[in-house]
Amino acid sequence: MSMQKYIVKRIFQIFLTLIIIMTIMFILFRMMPGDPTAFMLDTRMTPEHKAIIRAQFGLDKPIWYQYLFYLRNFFRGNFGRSFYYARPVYDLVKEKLPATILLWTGAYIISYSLGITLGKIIAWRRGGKLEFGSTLFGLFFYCMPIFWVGLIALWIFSYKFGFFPLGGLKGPDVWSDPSSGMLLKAYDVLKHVTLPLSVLTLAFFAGSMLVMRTSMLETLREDYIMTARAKGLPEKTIRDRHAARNAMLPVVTTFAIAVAGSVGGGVLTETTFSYPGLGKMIVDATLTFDYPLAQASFLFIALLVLVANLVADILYAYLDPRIVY
Amino acid sequence: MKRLFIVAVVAILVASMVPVHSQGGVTFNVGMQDEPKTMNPFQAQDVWDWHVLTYFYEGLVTYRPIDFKIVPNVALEVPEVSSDILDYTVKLRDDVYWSDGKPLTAHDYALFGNMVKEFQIGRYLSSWEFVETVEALDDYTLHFVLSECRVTFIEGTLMSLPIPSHIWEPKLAEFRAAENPTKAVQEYQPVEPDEILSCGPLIFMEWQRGSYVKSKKNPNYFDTGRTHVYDDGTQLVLGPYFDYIVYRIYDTTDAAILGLKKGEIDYIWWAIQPGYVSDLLADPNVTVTNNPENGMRYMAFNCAREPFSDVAFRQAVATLVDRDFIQERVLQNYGEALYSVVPPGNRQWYNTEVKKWGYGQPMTERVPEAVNILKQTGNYSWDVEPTVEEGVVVPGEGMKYKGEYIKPFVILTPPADYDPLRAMSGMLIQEWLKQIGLPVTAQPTAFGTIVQKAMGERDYDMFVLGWSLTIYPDYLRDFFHSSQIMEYGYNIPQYSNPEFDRLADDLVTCGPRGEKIQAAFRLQEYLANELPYIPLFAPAAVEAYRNDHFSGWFDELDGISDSIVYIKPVVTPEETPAPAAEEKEAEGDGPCLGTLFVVLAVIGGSTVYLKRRN
Amino acid sequence: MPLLDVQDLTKLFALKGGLFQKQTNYVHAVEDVSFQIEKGESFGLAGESGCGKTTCGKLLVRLIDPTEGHIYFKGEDIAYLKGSALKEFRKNVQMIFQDPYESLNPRFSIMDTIAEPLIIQDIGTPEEREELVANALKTVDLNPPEDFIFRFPHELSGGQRQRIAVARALVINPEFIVADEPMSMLDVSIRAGVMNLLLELKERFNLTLVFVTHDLAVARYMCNRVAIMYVGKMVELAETEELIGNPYHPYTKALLSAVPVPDPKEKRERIELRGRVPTPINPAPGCRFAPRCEYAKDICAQQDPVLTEVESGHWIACFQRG
Amino acid sequence: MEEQKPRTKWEARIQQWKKSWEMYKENKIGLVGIGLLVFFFVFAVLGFVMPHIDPIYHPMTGFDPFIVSKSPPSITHLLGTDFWGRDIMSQLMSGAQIAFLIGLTAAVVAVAIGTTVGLVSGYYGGTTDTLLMRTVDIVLTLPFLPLIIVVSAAVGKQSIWVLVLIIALLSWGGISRVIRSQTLSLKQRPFVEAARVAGATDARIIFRHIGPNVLPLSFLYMSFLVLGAILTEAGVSYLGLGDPTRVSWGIMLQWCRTTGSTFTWYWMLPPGLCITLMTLSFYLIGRAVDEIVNPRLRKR
Repeated sequence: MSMQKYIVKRIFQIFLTLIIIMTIMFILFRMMPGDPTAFMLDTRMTPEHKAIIRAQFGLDKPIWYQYLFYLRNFFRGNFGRSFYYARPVYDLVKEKLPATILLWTGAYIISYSLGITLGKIIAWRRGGKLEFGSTLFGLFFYCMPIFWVGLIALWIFSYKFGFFPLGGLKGPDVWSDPSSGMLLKAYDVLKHVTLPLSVLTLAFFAGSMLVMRTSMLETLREDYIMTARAKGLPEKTIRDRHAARNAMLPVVTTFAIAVAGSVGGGVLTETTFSYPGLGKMIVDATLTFDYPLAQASFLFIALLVLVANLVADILYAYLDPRIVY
Repeated sequence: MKRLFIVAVVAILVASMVPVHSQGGVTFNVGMQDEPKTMNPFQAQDVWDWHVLTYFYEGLVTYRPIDFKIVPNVALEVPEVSSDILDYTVKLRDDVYWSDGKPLTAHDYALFGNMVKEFQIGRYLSSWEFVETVEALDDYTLHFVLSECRVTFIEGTLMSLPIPSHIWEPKLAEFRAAENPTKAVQEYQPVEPDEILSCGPLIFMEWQRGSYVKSKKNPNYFDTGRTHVYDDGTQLVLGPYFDYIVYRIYDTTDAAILGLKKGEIDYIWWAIQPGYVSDLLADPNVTVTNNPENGMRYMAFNCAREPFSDVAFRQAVATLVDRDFIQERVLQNYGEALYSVVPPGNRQWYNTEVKKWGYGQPMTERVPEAVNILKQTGNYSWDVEPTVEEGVVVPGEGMKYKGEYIKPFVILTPPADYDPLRAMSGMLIQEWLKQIGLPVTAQPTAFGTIVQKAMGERDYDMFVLGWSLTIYPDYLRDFFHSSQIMEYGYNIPQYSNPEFDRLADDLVTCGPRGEKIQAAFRLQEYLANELPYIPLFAPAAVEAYRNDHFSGWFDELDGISDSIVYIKPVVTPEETPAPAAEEKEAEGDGPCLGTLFVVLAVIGGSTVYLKRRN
Repeated sequence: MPLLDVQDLTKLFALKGGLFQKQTNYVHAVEDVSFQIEKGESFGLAGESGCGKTTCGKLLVRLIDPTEGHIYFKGEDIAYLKGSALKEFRKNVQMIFQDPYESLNPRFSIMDTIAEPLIIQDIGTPEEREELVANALKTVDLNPPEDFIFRFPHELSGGQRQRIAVARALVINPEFIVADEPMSMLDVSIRAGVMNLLLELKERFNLTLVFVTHDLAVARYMCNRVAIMYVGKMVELAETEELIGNPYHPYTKALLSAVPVPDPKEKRERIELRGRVPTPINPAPGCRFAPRCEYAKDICAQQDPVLTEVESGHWIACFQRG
Repeated sequence: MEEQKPRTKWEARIQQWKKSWEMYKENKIGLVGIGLLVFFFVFAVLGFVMPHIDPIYHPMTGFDPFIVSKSPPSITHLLGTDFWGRDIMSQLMSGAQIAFLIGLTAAVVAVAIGTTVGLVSGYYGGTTDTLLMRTVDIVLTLPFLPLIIVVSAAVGKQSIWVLVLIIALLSWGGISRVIRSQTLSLKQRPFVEAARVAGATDARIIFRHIGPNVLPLSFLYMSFLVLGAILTEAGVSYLGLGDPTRVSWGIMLQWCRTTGSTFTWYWMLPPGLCITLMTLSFYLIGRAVDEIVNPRLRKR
């Protein structure tokens, strides 16, 4: 099978998975006992008025109708309106998605590059102080509750030293000033994103580092490494060209599996740092019973995970020319 | 790879050191916990929307701060009302203008009322449903015809907001043509300053979703300089005294507290948890205020179920619920133990003389008293009767009602995240009720679930929730009138008492205030004896502001937020460097250079890295 | 009546095709094989690897289900038995596997391993089972049994393990045993011991033995009769000495020429086989050996030769003689 | 090293365990993990004892009559008290109990599901396999915590068992894949055929023969699952979707946050530190077991 065919097949699979997830979501949210109108309670609102509000949200229609309505809307790219924001969910997701992608992909790229580099080095110099130090350091952050690390980081770096803002993505001073240029705005975003990004990176890198280390150790036993050494190639070349490239394969595989589990870290980080992304939105929407918004944010998070899986697979094929689809 | 990281990390650290410049003029920064959802007054529903919108609209009459006396605002005077007069004419001031320069007229008020009625805007209907017609006789005269005179005519209808008819009127045809007109009205999303007009003290500037909202002072505000003089001699002079207000979003109280201490914001516009107080008090620049809230937390019984239908049972439970303990421990004295449905903070309407079950008694006295109340009915018995031995309560076992064991029942409490105080109270109540042998468990349950079970299905035994209340206690009727026993009706405990109903109906019709207060007192007595709700506590609004930026804050029911248009900057504008433009330029360079440096460093680092690779 | 009467036994393995592939391909592992085994006999199944001899052995013990054909055990067709009837049949058969390192569950103690057939067939109380296991261990010369009974396979040598495997096969007193090259994975030095043990036990318990092997020398030592298989078909069947001394089928001849001869004086022509072994996947009609057979005629490519008795007790499937 | 030959079944088992322990003992990281775990176990057990010594050490209802608000460490309260005057140390002990309860229950259930699915899928193959593995694909791509947030809100009732169930139901995917591939190779092994010849049923083969052989692998994954479950509970509780009737470390942090005491060090640091160390102990144990189960990882 050609690469294109494979990708098309995978996209079809993603699509199918999404529909299944959507159905699960629908059932789940209709099972949810809460009533969105509960949040519009007003001591002076009469039951008739509440009924009017319920009708406005389509909550008076039969369930199958609501399901078909929901699917139809999905295929039209319409995810409904948020109960809480009273705006199209699509707009809200569109607003939050870039922030989330910036934070999550940033954290993944940095932590995996860091993890792979460190893993490579500590496997090469097995038993060194660096191995002990970085393993201990990485594992500590790996095992810490991420929100707790976030709170401590917030306290030290934002409060005590004032290096970074306390939350959000855009500072009002810069963004409300029409004379602020692109550079200044970019710099402002960078300042806001640094702390959550660092916390997320710290939590992630140990995983990739340890997998890389293990895989590198296995690779170093292979015959072709011996051959390379026998040829008298420089150590760095053997390590980086011969061993590391092959050792990266399991890292990519574990990435595909780990990504679904690790988005939780992203969600908690966003919540801790008041970062206006999908993760915070799903928490808020769930706690306010905003069905359409929670569903859509969940679907988009799921989509991000599925795309990350696809990317991992393509990367795998790129790294391992033996794979034929 | 490694080099790239070091470069990036250094760049970020360097970038973080570079200061950010500030804008000219006096800015008042407030922290909000969530962003506003809409700037459309027909849709606006949560407090964050109204924190912004409330300064754009002026009602015909208004409550003046602190004592909540009704005073004229855009209307020239507060009309005299009586239950037999159904026809009212209100004269308006002619010197009020919208922020685009158009005058504010009677049409703007009439349009709002008529739109509420035409498009069935649920949240405003209760103020307008008894209004037969509202029309503008001329630009400055409004005419109301009522079907019945309710107190909410003044404390609702006349406090309603105006909308700029020159903006909204052209849209009406479009709304009416929509498939669902109500939805169409509510889904209209104004975001630009020329769509969001103001006739109030502040004018909308911009809204950066998820980050902040910015408004500026209305230089032509008709009411600036208005002075309220109080009996104790204090005076309040209406501002606003700042040039800009920025509403910043802090998702967590922690971040807001840090922001306050750093000086990023001057005021946190929501009630903070008492746990922060000790930390804040250590900062001389921060002041913490503690005001009663016009709200109450209560435990409700399902009066349609046995044994909760039994008044003696409810009285016994009320005796066991140690509200003093809750006040001291759970609330840490931020808030007050509550014995009436009207909170004490609403001084005019609060009846201090209601029966206070178990007040001031230790558990060793409460248990025998509760047992006594129950035994007097002759309906209750125990396998092992609860007793007090040597100062320790020996809990009862096998409690029976009318010869049958009482089945295990559940107190639904909100989850800790929604309100840790109520969750904690629920757990304590469970322990107390177990003392007389009641098989009870407190079950933390999602807020929506409680509402659905309690208000929708009426399928519950007991639950703990709370209300935010209005000044005028017409809720006494809504919460307990038998006509409200229906799905999603407000009489959740399904309490029914014809005498109470009659008195409650009386409360909501127009009439002399003295009579109404007497009625409210009587109603509170009924409720304190029959206890469909056991009032638990009235929460407190603990708030914090910076005292080194603005002064003139005052306390009132529900907190200090009404002060915002009265506070004055501590540092006079002359003292801050005046030429704003110059400063902007000077400081603007810093970050630009910093950014430039960052970009150069990143490019340089990557080049070095790539070269190494090759 | 023979103990075992195999009629036209066939086993096809379906090859997995794609989801949208309509045609399924089959591996013809064993095709139309018929033979009889008498009680107390030692019957050899020989051939190159991949010829279907192991599959055939597994079919006999119903480890896998036949596609077609019949297996009459004491006159009863056991080819399609299910459920309790099959379980009943299993009391009479056992199998010994090639690799003693793989055929013993590493998590089972020796006791667990040997007692397993007893437990499954619900024979005896736990105490009696321990007794039976100890006896079985004694029978295979693992003495004293107490030294072995609670140990684990990884603590034992290859020869000991194969003895354990034999003990497991014997513990329920089966009537016949299929031994699938039980010596091939063992060191040459201990092979003889295991072979002799098997022969001795066969005599002692009057066992019927089906011996699967690729090694004709071993077959000669172990078996009364030998059947030669080639790509799923049985090509020749005779008494061991008759087959070795007087092979008819060209394939048998080629096979025999490869067997090392103990007597260097005896000269034998080495027959080189040319051509490829045909694939057992959807094989072409005709004799399977025809493409490599130097005597092949036209008919060989068109028609399947049937196994025919050419002399008393000597059967071949070849048009040359048939 | 010829050791005593075992004379009974139990002797044999004990000898096996001893041998494994000998191997484990070589691993220093693993020993640290075990040490931490033992510490927390003792800590958790102490939690049952403390309220009987003095009711003020009850994690939930132990309101100290003399301390009405949060207080720093003192003699009676070694780690201080929380906002309502309850002993933080006792709450940490209760948290250890909950962590063990949640971690182990969720992990055991998830391992049971994952192992069973892996075994069945690998053993039977065919349509069963395809269906199960497609399910696993979906389970593996479900974003874990967001789904837990959504589901636990949907369930409405905030009970620890609901949380455990959800965690378990969402975390078995990875295991089942690994177990399936192991099963695929194990079911080809002759000892399985030998069992079948003896008349073993599918169930017996799956659970008596293949099952025990994949068990070490399951145990390995279990230690990582325990870690995941503890961290997940902490996160979910912190967000406010936990069970407030039980004092877990996550709930402690949630209380700390919702009462506005995030920066009260003696209240905020210990629960987080406990979570870190306990998860770390499970991680270290898992790693040590991994190095024993996978000989490839042993030192050169």
